[in-house]
Amino acid sequence: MSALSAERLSVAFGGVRAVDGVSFDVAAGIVFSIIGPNGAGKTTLFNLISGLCRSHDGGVWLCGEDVTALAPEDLARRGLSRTFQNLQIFSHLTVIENVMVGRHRHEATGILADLLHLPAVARQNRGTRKAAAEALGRVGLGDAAERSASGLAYGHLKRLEIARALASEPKVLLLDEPAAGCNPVETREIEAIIRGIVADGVTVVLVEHDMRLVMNVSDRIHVLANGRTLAEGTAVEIRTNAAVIEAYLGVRGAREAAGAVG
Amino acid sequence: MSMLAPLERFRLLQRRRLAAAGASKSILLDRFRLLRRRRLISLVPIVAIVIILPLLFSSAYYYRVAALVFLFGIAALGLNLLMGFAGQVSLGHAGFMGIGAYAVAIGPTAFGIPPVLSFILGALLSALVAFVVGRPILRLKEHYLAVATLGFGILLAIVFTNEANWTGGPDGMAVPQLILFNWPLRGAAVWYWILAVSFLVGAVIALNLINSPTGRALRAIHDSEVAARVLGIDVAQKKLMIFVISAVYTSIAGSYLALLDGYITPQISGFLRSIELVAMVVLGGMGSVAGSLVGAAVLVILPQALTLFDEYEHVVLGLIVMGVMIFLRAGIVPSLAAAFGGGRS
Amino acid sequence: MANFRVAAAFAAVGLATALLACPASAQVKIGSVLSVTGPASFLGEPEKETLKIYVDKINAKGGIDGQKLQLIIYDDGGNANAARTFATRLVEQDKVVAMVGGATTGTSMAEIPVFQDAQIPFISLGGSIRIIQPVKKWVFKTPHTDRMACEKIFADLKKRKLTKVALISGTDAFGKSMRDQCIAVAPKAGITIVHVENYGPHDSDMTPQLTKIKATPGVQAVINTGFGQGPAIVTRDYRQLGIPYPLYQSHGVASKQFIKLAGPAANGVRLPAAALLVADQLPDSDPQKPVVVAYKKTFEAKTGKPVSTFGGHAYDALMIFAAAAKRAGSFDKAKVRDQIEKTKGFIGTGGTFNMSPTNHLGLDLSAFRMLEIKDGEWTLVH
Amino acid sequence: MAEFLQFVFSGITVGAIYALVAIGFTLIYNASDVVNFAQGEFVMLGAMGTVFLGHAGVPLLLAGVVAVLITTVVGLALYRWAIVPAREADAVTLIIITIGASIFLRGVAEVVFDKGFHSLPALLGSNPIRLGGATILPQSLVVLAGAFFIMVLLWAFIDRTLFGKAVRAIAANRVAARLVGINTRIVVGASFALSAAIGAIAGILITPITLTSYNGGTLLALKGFAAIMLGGIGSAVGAVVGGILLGLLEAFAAGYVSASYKDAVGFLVILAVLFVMPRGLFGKATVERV
Repeated sequence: MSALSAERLSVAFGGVRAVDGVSFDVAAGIVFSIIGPNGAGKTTLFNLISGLCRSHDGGVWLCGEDVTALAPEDLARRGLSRTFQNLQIFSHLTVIENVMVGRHRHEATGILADLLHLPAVARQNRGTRKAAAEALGRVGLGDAAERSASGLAYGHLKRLEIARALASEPKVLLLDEPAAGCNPVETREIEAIIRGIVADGVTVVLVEHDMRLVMNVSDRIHVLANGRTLAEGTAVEIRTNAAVIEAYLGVRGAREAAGAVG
Repeated sequence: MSMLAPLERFRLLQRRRLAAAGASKSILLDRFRLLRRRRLISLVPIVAIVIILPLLFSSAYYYRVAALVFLFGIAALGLNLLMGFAGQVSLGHAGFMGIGAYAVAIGPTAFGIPPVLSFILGALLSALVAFVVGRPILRLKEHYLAVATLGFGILLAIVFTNEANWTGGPDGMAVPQLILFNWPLRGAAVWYWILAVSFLVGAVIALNLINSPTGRALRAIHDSEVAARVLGIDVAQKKLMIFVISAVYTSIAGSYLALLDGYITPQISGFLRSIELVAMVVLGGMGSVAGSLVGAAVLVILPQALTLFDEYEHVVLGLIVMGVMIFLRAGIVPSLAAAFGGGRS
Repeated sequence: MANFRVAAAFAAVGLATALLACPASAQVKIGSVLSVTGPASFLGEPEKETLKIYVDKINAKGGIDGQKLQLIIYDDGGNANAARTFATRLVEQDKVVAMVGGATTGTSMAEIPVFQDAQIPFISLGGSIRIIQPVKKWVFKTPHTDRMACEKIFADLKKRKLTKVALISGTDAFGKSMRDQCIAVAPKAGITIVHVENYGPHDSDMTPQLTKIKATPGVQAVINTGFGQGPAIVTRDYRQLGIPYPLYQSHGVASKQFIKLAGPAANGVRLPAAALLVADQLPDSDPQKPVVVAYKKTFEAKTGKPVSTFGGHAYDALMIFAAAAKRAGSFDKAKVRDQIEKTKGFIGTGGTFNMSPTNHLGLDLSAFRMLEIKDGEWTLVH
Repeated sequence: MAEFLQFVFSGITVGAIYALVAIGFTLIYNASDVVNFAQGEFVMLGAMGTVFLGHAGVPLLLAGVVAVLITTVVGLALYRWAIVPAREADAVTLIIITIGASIFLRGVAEVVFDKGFHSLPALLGSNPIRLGGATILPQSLVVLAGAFFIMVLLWAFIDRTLFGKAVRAIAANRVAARLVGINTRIVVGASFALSAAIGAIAGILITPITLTSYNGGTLLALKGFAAIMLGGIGSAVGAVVGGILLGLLEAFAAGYVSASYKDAVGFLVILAVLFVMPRGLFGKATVERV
């Protein structure tokens, strides 16, 4: 059974077809990358999948369940989580509190218990904090736990978003340009983080511009251009696909890609 | 009495927890750290002030002004939960003050409901009203939310003004005294203690909430609704919840005001009162519990101090409000805390 | 810890404020809480000016029994809660021996318990009869009640053989209260109220309401209860629509400002008001004439503004207190109170006051004169 | 029928007033995202300034011009001394600053002018125009024409001039606007000045109908604020349409429902419209980028 399937997803903004009939299938436990030039519709596709906007056509299935019309919060409860290209950090919270919010769907106390701080809440807070600290450790931010989130560097904020998404224990994790703005060293760290996530059995869907990272970690790659599917295949297949090289990588990119293969 | 119950329960729980934890030093230290993390420690200076202030009071006038500070502190705290933590503006919160106030006025006079029960019913009624109007109103954002809440507050003020058979109309109506166990609550000093303790209870509950799953979710919504949603937070439901809680705080403050003054007019729910509450929250510091009290203190005490300036009173008041917001733009408590301690508040 | 410092700073500010508020004088203090700003400022302003002028005058003449008065005035902005706080301040901090003024009914009602508890005489300037009925031991008032205004208007209507009237009233405290009183006393006076309309105190167009009155069959006269800008707009719109019936206004517009605002539309409007407005037209035989002429001259000379009956109420209240204190021979609160209650035949701007244990106002209908506006001037209706 | 027509006339009279006051909000909002709660005080300053200059013997036309100029300077001063120093502050803080400014301006007016009510003579006399059994004052039409005139001017100004382009650029992205060389301070400052001037002109035009006093601006601004929300904030057309709609609603509510609850009816309709169109009748939808 596939972890995530999309069928004929389409959406238009003011007459422009941002995503136009895109379908794909993500097997469980792999890294599935979506690439394409700027404006190809990658982030919009993520928004369609995570319920932030609605497709005019087709549908989305999560682990075999039809989740087409569901709101983001309901999708989250079914095990879909994501990060954002334009950071969506809770900047008034501390680093660890950001991640604790990620645990929300696993927290069970009612509002009255919360107001009176019943022992159950204290117990649960301890559990949440522990799980959040663990998630922070996995992205290498364990030391920053008590700092204010607004004080972190850009690259760390990217990781904080990953930790926050991880804390919700998703089955499928959508990462939107996790390595944007990272230097090569940081990018390699992100790569290691992604490998670690997949190793735990989480399915990763990745949108990323850093081709080296994409080629290194992806099991399958889906290429978009102008909102449509251009190609899909393994890293090797995509690197040698003439249409992809033509439309996306360009001449220089083609030489690089060829070099990387050779 | 009913207002004191949560505090009693809270103390009991604390004691029980302490007992269970044993008295070993390391555990106590741990407990202290937990307390600190729960920010209850920020209430210690307020408790100290509550106890020390009466030593400086030379007359009932001081008690009354201080009682009003705590009273509006409760209302501002309620609004702060909505504005400072959940990031939702309300320009109509005085409407809930009105509901609370008229509940303790109308309940006993028109229906023979005992004042204490009317007090509770008023809070419940506010919660109900907030629940009903909250869902559609809270779908709006920013200025549109502002005008919708503004309209809501004005609607209530119009009702209180026009339904003279119940409310006495614009001239207002007398409020029967609150009598607990044959002991009529009167005198500014009595109200000082009632309101100070009520504020502290409200502050404890607010701090509890802030550091609970619900509270974290609300603060998350403030910063990014989108991120909160994809993490599984039902944003609409959480906003509604805090709107209701906030309404209850404000309603309780309204009930207290009616009982304290023994007389109310529809001004209590007027537009200007709503604006005053917002100003208290923003002046004191959005998202700061102590700030709610400081904001209330500023706007309650200033008019008393500014009588010095006679006809220039409003000129000076306007200058002070602008000056505070320009130079302490995060609000008095957070800005000063950052300047002095570098710590967060 | 930062929080603590902030809290300490806040406490220090509070303390400093408290110290500032301490008074330092040994004169006899009388207090006043007036709505000098806010929606009722047109009441509070002349009241404040009057009190200041006449306290100075009393002091210039050596005070009362050789003791000078110190006047302490606070502005409540028309807010009942603020009024109560300032009343507490007058009693607890300033230790006043009496209170003159509470400008509106709402603020006066909120202040009453403070003075009742402290046992300090309180002469209110509020309009409603609720202030003195039921009688409260320490509370008096000087303005005519709105019920009296209704009765005066109804009496004039009867004289003109008009019995069916429409009411239009402001939803402010004054307008609403008088409307209710008029409805209550109408049957006794043999008047039928055939239609009732409202308008908001800040509305700028009342033609819809007046159109409905115009369309109501059988109306013979229209009464407008309200104060502030509303009645001026009602009067203007009334003429705009060409409604043919006589228009009555209330004593709430008894100042020159109304005539100025309504312009030519004001001509023909009738209203009950104190003799003060027509001081110069009173016959020399009128016992009130010297009092109102003197007050009018003094007020207009000192302020440069036309006199209004609102300031007159403050004058009456202050003078009733002064006379009572003189009779009591001391500023003992209980004795002064007893003497205020025994005020007999005191001629003020509002009429002749005859107080008693059951009547803490002491004015009768004769205090009101029926005025008509002709060519932009008040004239007496005979 | 005559009755209905009279309600329409009343609605137009009141609606034109709301529209004229509302339109003053748009420019400042467009340039700075600030809803200026002191806008009502601009209206009051224009009116009271004219009245008192007139009392001092200045010919009314000149008095009006001077009052508008003074108010413009006050608008600039508000920007320079209160908004600029706090420009990094968030929206609610800025709103409280403008509320502080409104308290301050009212306080000043209370001392400089007086606390009474005042009026100004109507521009075209006060003989009502009769039509189909109903009447309307010529001044109502003056106010209406003023609102439309300023609306067209503002629209042309924002859509057709370089300054307007700068305002729109700043509204879209302040930092980017600065980067391409737009002096945001001058543009936003000019917006405050112009909004103040529009407010003052509104004050002078409506005073023959509404009368004026030192604290008369607050409630007018409240209705103006409601009107721009109904019309959609930031749109000059929205402000005028919203204002006139609100006026008509209140007049019909007063005529056919209950005068006591006419303000309530107005707000209920605004709420209903916002539930269907969360950004008002003419508001532009914004897309949040994630």
